[in-house]
Amino acid sequence: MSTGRVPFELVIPYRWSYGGPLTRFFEETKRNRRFVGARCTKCRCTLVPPPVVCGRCFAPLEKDLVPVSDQGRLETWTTVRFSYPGQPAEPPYTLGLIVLDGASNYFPHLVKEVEPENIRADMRVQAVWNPAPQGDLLDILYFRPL
Amino acid sequence: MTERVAIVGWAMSRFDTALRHLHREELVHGVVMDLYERTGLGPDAVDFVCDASDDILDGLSISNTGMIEAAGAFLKEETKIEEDGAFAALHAYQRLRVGTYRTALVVAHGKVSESSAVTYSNTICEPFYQRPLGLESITAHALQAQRFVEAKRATAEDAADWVVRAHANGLRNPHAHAARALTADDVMKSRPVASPLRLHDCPPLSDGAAALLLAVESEATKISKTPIWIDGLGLSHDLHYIGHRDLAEGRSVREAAERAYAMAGIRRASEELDVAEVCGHFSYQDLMLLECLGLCETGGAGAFARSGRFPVNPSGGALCADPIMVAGLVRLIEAARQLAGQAGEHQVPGNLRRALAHASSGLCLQSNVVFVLQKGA
Amino acid sequence: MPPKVACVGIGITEQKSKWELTLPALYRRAAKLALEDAGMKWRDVDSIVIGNSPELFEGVNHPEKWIGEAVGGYGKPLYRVHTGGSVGGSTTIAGYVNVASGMYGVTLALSGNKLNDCAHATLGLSTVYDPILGRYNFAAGAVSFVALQARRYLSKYGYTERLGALVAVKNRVAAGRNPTAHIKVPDNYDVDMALAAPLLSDPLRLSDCCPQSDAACAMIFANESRARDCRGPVAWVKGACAVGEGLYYAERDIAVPIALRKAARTAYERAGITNPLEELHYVEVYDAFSYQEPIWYEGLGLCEWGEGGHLFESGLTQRGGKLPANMSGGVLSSNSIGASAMIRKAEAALQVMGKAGARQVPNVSLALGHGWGGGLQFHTLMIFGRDP
Amino acid sequence: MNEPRIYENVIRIPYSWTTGPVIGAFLTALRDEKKILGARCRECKKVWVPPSDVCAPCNADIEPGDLVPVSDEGVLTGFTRVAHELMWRPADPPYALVLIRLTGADTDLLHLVKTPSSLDRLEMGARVRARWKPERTGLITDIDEFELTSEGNP
Repeated sequence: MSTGRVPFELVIPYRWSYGGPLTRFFEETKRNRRFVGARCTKCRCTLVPPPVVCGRCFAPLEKDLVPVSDQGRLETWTTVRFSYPGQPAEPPYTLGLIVLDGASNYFPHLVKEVEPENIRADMRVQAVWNPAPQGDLLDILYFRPL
Repeated sequence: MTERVAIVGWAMSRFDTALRHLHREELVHGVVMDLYERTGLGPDAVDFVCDASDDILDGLSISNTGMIEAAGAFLKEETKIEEDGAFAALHAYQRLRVGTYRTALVVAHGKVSESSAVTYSNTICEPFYQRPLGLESITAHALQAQRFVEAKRATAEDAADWVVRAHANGLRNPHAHAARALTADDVMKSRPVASPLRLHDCPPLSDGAAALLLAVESEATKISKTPIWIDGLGLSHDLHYIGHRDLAEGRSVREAAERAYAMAGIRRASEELDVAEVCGHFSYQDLMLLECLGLCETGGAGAFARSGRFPVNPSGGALCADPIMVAGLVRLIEAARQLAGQAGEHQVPGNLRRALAHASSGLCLQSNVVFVLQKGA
Repeated sequence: MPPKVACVGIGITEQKSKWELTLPALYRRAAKLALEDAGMKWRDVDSIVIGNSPELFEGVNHPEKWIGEAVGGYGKPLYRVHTGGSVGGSTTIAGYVNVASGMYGVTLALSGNKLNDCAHATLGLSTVYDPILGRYNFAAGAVSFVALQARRYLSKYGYTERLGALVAVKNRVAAGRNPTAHIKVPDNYDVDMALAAPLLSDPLRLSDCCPQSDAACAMIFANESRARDCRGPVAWVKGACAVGEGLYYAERDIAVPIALRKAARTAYERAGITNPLEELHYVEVYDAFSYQEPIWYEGLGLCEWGEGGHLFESGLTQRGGKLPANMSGGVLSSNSIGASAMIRKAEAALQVMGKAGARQVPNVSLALGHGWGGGLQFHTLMIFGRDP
Repeated sequence: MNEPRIYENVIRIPYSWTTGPVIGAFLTALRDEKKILGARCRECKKVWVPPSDVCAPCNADIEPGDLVPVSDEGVLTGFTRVAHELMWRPADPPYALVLIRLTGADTDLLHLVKTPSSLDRLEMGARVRARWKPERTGLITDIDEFELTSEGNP
């Protein structure tokens, strides 16, 4: 009488809706190679990408999206050195939380063209735009030091 | 003695086959804002937020990470109950009975159009015995329906008449997006799906979200002119493997109803209740619920429904709109709307004082919750 | 004032990588341990609350439908709580609420998982992020997200990687006294050995990261009269609270857990605590990664923002210190994502009951258990006291 | 309203579920001995097919020692002819999911009927027998389907 394992690969197809704000955000990155954010009517902070509501204030966002610079500061980063399925790149690669100039929330993305030991907190970084954008996060290839 | 608890507000998003233009957070934010507009309140009036959604349905592990902001739960006490929103309402009721909270917001969402009812329900089956055989919601409920008919408790005609009546009610309810004028013949000749279930015996596919506001007595009377008191509450759970239980018995429905009736002091349900909203999802299961909830005697569901002397599912029920994770909470909302006289076109006339709402979780009514609601003093 | 509720029985299974049991059987094992600890029978339980980590981790949707009958749930009130990594904590709170609501006299709360039934647990983790925004798994994986938190903490307050190693040594050595802990290190495990571990995701080394364990935990809550019938010591719930914050909200600082600070303030209020550093005698924080322990000290209001590292280096939270923390070895020594947040509360309660065996700390009459989940968003707290 | 933007993708996760000793023994008996095991509860003596880790009504543990063989023949106690196209289906329609009370068991086993000749004669109480796959790997689908036996119905 043995105990064992039953193998099974769960495969579930999904069709996720982008929804209004994200559709407009990625139209701008694709068509105009620029970031847009939404400004909270209460705390006046600009959030990128535009969310459904300013979570902190639960206050509505201004209807018109505002353009936001593609430069900013790298608040924190990590160089990933171990591999796991579904990674954005082959290790080692560096992930960062970027706060774009004019925005006030984290925008996560890859950081390249700098050795990990040379990265400093809050260093200035600049988006590198994809020459063939598809309207998704890879419209920005990565951020590099300014 | 802790204070009584009342339903003081509700809101339902549009229900439709696919709300493709809305991100799930837009859907939830919309229904929460609608509730605040209807009650004239804002997030600072809410002490506790209880979310109901499902990771596999959303394709998002921890499906409430985005809901903290969308539902206005930022820096609030919050938790997620991974069952139909009616079970989250039960948990919110318990929180209010503790005495440390005055109000609780329950919000549930489900967008089956982003994934599928088959993957959602097949993955509920344990992985060794039922899952490899492809058991899912339709085939499981078909086996239960067949046993119910075999036990001479209902006929295909009873089921067809029930569907016709449900859709007729649904035509008076803007949220019943799938409601259509049907004849018994239409139902009995509709496409066979899994015997004895035909197309119209089954619920539609629906996306949607709903929200409910509960409050303790001293707060409730300030918020609403017609607070709807939760007088009775019962919950129970049955065996999982489909062949391990008598599918036609509905044991956990009966246990949940007994507990709710005992708490509310109800002895003869069909006489002391004025309206009921039940959530069997399929026609035969709705009929089975009439028996198991003690509204009619064994085998009498068909006649009881045809007699029309007791309004059941005036909203059309899940047969006309069935957003997964939300349909049970909608039954609770519809029962409260009836008592508050705010059910619009599908309002049951007369002075309604006590209502029943039922919701289930799992396949073939494996887990059930029953609420007894009371209007007025 | 809410009615008095006590934890009267605790069951923690071994936390290890492979359990030759099904998910229901693993939960049943924890339930039986808790019933034995409480001196109770299955029929004494009036309602059940089940927590389980995200379904995609184990591939079973609504697992409580399968687990329920194995833990006495047949014919009983039962529902499931799920808040990600903090699920054990929110399930504990739901167990307390079931009794405090007056609906039930005795409630069995269980939480756990069998992450190792999933060939690649990180695959399950990578589904935590919004599929569209996290599509290229930029923010995927708990390790990288917490690594971003750790790096932020170090650069903001000037601590070095030595802080992580110090926490790793304290908790990994402490695990030696905990029979259910997953990782056991040699007695001479020290800072240099921790710093020699390979870097996984800067600044996190292997020594700074929790293992992947399977386990289940059960806690039995009882109202005052039923608790008085129990012969052994019990741990009275003095305060319970769970608060959430957003993911990418305005001006978020990933190293400043404002939801934890709000939850702590509320829990202290309910427990009548005004100076936690002085009044608490024991703390279990959810140290899935070493740097998090000092960050959670700050969130708990044991010190000002930025002072967590210095509080740790002061030795105050070591064994023998004024406020010992994580003497169980913490999450750093055993992490069953489904059970860990409940185990933190169970360990706090065991210390209050004087039933923590070799890891018992002398005269603990007020102890706190913490847990976090989601994208560093949900914080759950429960405070236990020796007296009602 | 222009066409809403949709992101299509698949979540693909491999699992290998631990059977534990009881379900492990059941699946092993299918594979090695073409035998179906039930679990007899030490307290109420009920024979659960298929076996799980507990007899829930008695709250009694079930261990490999409680496993007893039952017949691979029995009678139909429920069936549904599946017509609609399911994304995950055990067979191409037409097939039936059935409940079978095997001789010696006190509960019903869920399984399949696929062969047309059997599908035509589905009725409550019909006698059925397991048709085993020649290559078996320790899965419930080591039984390919149940066939209606020709000895006619009671």
